[in-house]
Amino acid sequence: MTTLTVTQNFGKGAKDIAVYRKLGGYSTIGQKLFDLSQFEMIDLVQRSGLRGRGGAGFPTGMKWSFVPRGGKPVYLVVNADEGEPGTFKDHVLMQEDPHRLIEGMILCGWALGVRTAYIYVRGEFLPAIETLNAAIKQAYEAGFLGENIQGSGYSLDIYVHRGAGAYICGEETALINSLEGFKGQPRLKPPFPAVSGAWASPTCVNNVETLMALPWIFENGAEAYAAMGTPKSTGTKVFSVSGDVKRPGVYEVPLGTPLMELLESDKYCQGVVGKLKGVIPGGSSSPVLTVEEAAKATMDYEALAALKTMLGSGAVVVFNETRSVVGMLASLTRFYAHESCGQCTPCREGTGYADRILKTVVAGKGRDGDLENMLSLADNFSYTTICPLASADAGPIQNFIGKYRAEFDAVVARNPEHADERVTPAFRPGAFW
Amino acid sequence: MGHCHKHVDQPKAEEILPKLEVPSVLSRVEELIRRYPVPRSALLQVLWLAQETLGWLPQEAIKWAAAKCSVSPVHAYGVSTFYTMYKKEPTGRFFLQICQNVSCHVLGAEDIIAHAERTLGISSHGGTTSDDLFTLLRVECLGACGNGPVMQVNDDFATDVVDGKLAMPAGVALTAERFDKIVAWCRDRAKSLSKEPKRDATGGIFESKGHPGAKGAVSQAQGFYAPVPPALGVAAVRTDDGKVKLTWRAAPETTTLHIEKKTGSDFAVAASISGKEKEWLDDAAEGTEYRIVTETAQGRGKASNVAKAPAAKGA
Amino acid sequence: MARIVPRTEMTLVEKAYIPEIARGLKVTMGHFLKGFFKPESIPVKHYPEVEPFVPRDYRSRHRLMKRPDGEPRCVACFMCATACPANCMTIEATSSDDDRIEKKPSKFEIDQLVCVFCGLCVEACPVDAIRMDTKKMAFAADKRETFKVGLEDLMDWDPKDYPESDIQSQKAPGGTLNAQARKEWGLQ
Amino acid sequence: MSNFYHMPVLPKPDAKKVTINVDGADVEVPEGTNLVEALKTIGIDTPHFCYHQDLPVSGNCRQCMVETDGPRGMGLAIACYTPVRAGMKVATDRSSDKVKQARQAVMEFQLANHPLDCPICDKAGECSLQDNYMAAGRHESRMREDIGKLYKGSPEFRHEDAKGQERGGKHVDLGPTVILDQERCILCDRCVRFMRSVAGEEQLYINQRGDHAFLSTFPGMELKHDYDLNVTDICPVGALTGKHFRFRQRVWNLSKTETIDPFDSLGANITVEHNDGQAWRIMPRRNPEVNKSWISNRTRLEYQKLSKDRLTAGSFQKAEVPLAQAVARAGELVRGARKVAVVASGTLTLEDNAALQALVAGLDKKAELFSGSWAKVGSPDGIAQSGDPVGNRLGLKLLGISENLDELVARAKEFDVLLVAGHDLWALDAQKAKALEAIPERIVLSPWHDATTAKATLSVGVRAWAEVRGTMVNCQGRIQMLNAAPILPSPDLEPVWQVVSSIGKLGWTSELDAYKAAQAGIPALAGINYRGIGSQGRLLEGVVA
Repeated sequence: MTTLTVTQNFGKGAKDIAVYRKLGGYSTIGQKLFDLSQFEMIDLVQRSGLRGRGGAGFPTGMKWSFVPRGGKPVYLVVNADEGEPGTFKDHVLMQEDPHRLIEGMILCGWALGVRTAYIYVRGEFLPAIETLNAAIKQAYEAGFLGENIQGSGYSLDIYVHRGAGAYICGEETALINSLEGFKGQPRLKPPFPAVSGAWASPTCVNNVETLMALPWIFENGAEAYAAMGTPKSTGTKVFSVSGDVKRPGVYEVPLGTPLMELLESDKYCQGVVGKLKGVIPGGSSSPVLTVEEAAKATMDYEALAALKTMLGSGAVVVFNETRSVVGMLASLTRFYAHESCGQCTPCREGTGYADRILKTVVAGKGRDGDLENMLSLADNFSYTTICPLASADAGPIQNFIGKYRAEFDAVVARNPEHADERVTPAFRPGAFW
Repeated sequence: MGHCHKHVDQPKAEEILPKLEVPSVLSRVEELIRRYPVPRSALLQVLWLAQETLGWLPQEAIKWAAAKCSVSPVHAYGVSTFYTMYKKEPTGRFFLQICQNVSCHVLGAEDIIAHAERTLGISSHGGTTSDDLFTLLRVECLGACGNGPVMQVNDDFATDVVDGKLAMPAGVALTAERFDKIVAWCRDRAKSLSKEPKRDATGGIFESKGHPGAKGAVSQAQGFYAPVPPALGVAAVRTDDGKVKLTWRAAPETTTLHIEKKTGSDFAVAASISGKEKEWLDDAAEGTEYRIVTETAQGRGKASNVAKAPAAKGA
Repeated sequence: MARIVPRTEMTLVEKAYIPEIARGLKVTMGHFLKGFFKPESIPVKHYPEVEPFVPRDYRSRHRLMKRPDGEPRCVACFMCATACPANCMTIEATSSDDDRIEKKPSKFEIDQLVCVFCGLCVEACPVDAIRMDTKKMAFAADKRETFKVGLEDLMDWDPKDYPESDIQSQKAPGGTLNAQARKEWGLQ
Repeated sequence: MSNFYHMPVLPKPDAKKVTINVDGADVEVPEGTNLVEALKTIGIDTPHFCYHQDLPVSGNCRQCMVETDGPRGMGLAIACYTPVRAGMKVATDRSSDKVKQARQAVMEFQLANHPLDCPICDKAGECSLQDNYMAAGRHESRMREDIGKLYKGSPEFRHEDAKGQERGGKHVDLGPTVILDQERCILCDRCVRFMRSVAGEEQLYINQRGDHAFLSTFPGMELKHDYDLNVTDICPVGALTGKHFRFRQRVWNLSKTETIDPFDSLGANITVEHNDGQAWRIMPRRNPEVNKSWISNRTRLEYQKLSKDRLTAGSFQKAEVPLAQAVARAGELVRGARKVAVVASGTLTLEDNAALQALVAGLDKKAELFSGSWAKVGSPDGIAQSGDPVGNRLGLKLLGISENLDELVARAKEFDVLLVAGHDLWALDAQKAKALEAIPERIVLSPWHDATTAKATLSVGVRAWAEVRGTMVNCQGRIQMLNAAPILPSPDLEPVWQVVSSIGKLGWTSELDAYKAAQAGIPALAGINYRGIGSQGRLLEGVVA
């Protein structure tokens, strides 16, 4: 039986604080916590080996240790701007167990000396925002939030900040900009948010799942958490599986579980619909895995990095033989072109141009050399921008075309004139001339 | 709706201000501004509020929100156009958004969108039916890929109608039949209910005390609250020249480290060193017990674990 | 560095001049006698009564091309004036009344007395607005000012004088392609 | 967008030097600056669009890429936001193909959706996009024409052109002074940062996102600020152009003369740009200590007056006379007078005022020197104006000329000849000036037909500020040079000091004679010659505490 650290309250009605407390919730907010210093709390998380569950997988304890104490106010911002195509775990987590998130925030808040914390939830999740707000209200009434929590002298306020539809706000500095009332455009780094983030104060941005793992770690000890998973990727991870599987949904498994077990096991997805063609293992921006690669993949940070892809947010998208990868890539490039914040030139113009090329190809007007152009564009706009959005677009372009080249070539070949020499339309000066 | 290029008749300020400048809205604005250290940060929420009140965001409402949040009108305009969920034009009563991103695409979102376009007779790029009931828009990932293809009706996820309500049961995807079912439900509702009830755009509100120092906030700034951090992981090793080396980890705010040595049954301070030090050397016999008491500006912390000096090398 | 070229010495016969004069007169007399007895064998151009043949690429007087609505194609970019080695062009620009067109010349003057007819302006033009294919090669006037031709003069040409294959000219008012071009331009 | 507090650190002359390795060679650069500035000090130009010395760093154009060593080996970084670190390794496009490719790539992206407007674009010739494109190489296009461009523009200005291609906003009227071309905009957001951080009024913003983002004001609102024309200078492309200069001249035809603005005591450094004997525009000249890169719209439009209402001859008893005759007549009047009142002016150079001083001294007890101004003094705007319209007020003080114009008004009846230079007294305060009409002979030296020349019995045309060489001392105590642009409306016009020299028979032949006279009266000027003043001016020691 897998130990569940985050999702154990699923389906038990834990939205209500009474039920949640009956299930053992808020038990960590007590003398045991109030006796701990901030330093010890951070040390606990560091020892657990918990890594950020939002995508980058940065060790949470280390991130916390960068936050200066005793100066400007420290902010905790929960990143619930879950926008990566294929990812929906935070959505479900907030809906099913909002109090665990609040409990995790209190623990984190204690560790960092946070007075005011914000939960940045993407705008589409209004039902989840309502759930959260109701839970926060209950937590205030029960004395877990507000001033002087449980008589400890510690005060914490939590506010929900509703986003308004921008994928890029999932990037932590963009999220901070959005929280500050600007356009959600990533900031130049350094300074990193841990030193100077929201309102130029130290800011800790953590994913929903990361914080929700804290109560379990605090209760059962860092060593128990570190014992799960692999030595470098400790603990459990919530995966959101979608696409051609029999039972798509959110599953918590220890890190290091084989991908195929997640897809085939009766406990989880119960098998693939049709014949497997490929798997995107960590959200749309992670490079795709072919059937052979998927067979040997285990779901942890290091194993997937070895396969030149990444665990990302744990969004597994499965597709079978009947699906066109050209169409899939087209939907991804359209997504990135739509979501580019428009700040850096390569991303702004590049994602849009790649998208227009692919649209032309899909429309049956592809020409020889278009795919090479796309690859070259992708190469040019990856890792030359402030944030990794452009690279996240380049990854799928390079991998989909690289791994399923024949299919793309077939689509290009649909244009009867695909191999003709490029014709430049007759010189006709534009209207403004 | 950010990218629909349609000419929209903008209402005048005097048409919309009476709807916004009402106590129920103004008190909400005050509450929202109180949550942040600067009023500017409440801009997104105030825009939501304006959109909820008016159904969409006319330019005058953007100007109003800008004034409330003490930003320039063009800043608020830029922000409102950056985010796609602010409606710069009115939509039908039921705003249908169908996800077209990769997970939903794989599971046939395009077919559903084509079906929706056919049944409603409108474009999926923001078309509105002539009776102003439906607006259809294809959108990027809605964050419910497990139910893909997925649709939002106004603010609610809907892939089916269960017990006379829109719902998204786990694992239930939107199909053409279910889409028709939802549309029929909407039409029924339009007949029985004259207006969609208002949703709270910021997800419900509670009377908060606000961010310390914010305008109108009554909360107090956080003072010192946690115990003084002790030194962690105190360990003693023998160096090559036979000395006892103590190592530990201390919090950066530690000012002084009091190293205590057990003499008899009591620990006594052997040395007090700067909090920046990382190690300490001592001559001591095997089995000597050490512990460290830290001191910060707030006072002394609790004692650390006890480390015993190991045997000398080669002994 | 100057190079000194030694002159060839004249021969004795050359120094005497008389035989050389006779040799020259022989040619002259030959033409004289030919014209006297066989005039049809000498080619004569009856200029100006008969128009001489001028090839199309002969660099003659300039003209400014016209849009379908008769406005100059010129966008007043000053490329021709910049390229002009003789500095004979004076252009002043203004904004166009047509919303789709940004810039047009309010003054376009070429001083033909200064012009060296090098054709660089034609090469430089990015919009094919200036051409030197009018085949007008003789200029006469009694005042210097008359040689300065302006916008109106440069645009005073008729598409009928240009071949059917010259699409650009035929799109101008009066040309065979004008109706079609006006439609394309949305000038109905 | 919130990166508006990262002001670039600029190299100071006395900055500590650190050694870094650029393209394999060790070089010394000022500590703490960013790489763009550091590389500039050793003569390497880094192409950029969004970076500007006097604006916060935004780092969005990605053109200034260099390779630097980091924890993961050499990697691309933007030079405008990478601080110099002792011992760091830097590779520019001279040694790194990766940098070269990155810059070419950015250039290709910039041009993907940029219109081919250069022939009609006013920026052509001084356009960063053109320059960087030529520098970056790879001049052939890979873009498929049938895919088309995605022109930027707000919904209200979108239209279809004759080709059926969707177009953005062309010549969008932003306000009283500036025209915007949204298609040409490369979204470097310099103008947004200028309006926010320097002008202090956020009137421009980049709206929407991705490749359909566009610059605009709030719909229906104007770009209107005293400094708004600066956005046309800092715009690296032809997106923002000033109405005053639009379509007037191609910039490559213009010659430049460096001078300063004499109508404000800060003396903003400017360049007068002229062609064919006419001034076409005034551009700011960067001086980090005076006006940074900015000038006010008032300064910028000052050139328009240089060709309007000029007094190109003399006039005597309402009849026009040749200049030489007018000067000779003035000389007779002054020398033959019983008592002369000479009025010096703070809008004239030190040289002119020294000449007036010398004239008074030469006339002995017969003449008295007055000065001062009735112009309203405002307060500094913190950008490029001190608010004091008398440019050389401090210079006058240094020369020992007191501000006692009101005394002259009171004692007007004592004089029979008045000599006014560089003042439009009747326009500033006609009420007070009326008293001066009691003086029977009123000689006025002025470049323009103005209210004072109208009241003069003898007026002499002189050169205007942009046509003379001379010096002024600004309110910071900085002596700055004015230079003469070849834009004289009439070749006979002479500067004030020369006319005064003729009147007083001082025998001065060049402005150097005049400057020497000024030097003699001002100890702080000792040892400073014209060359020593330089283009950036020179702070006089001990003049302003």
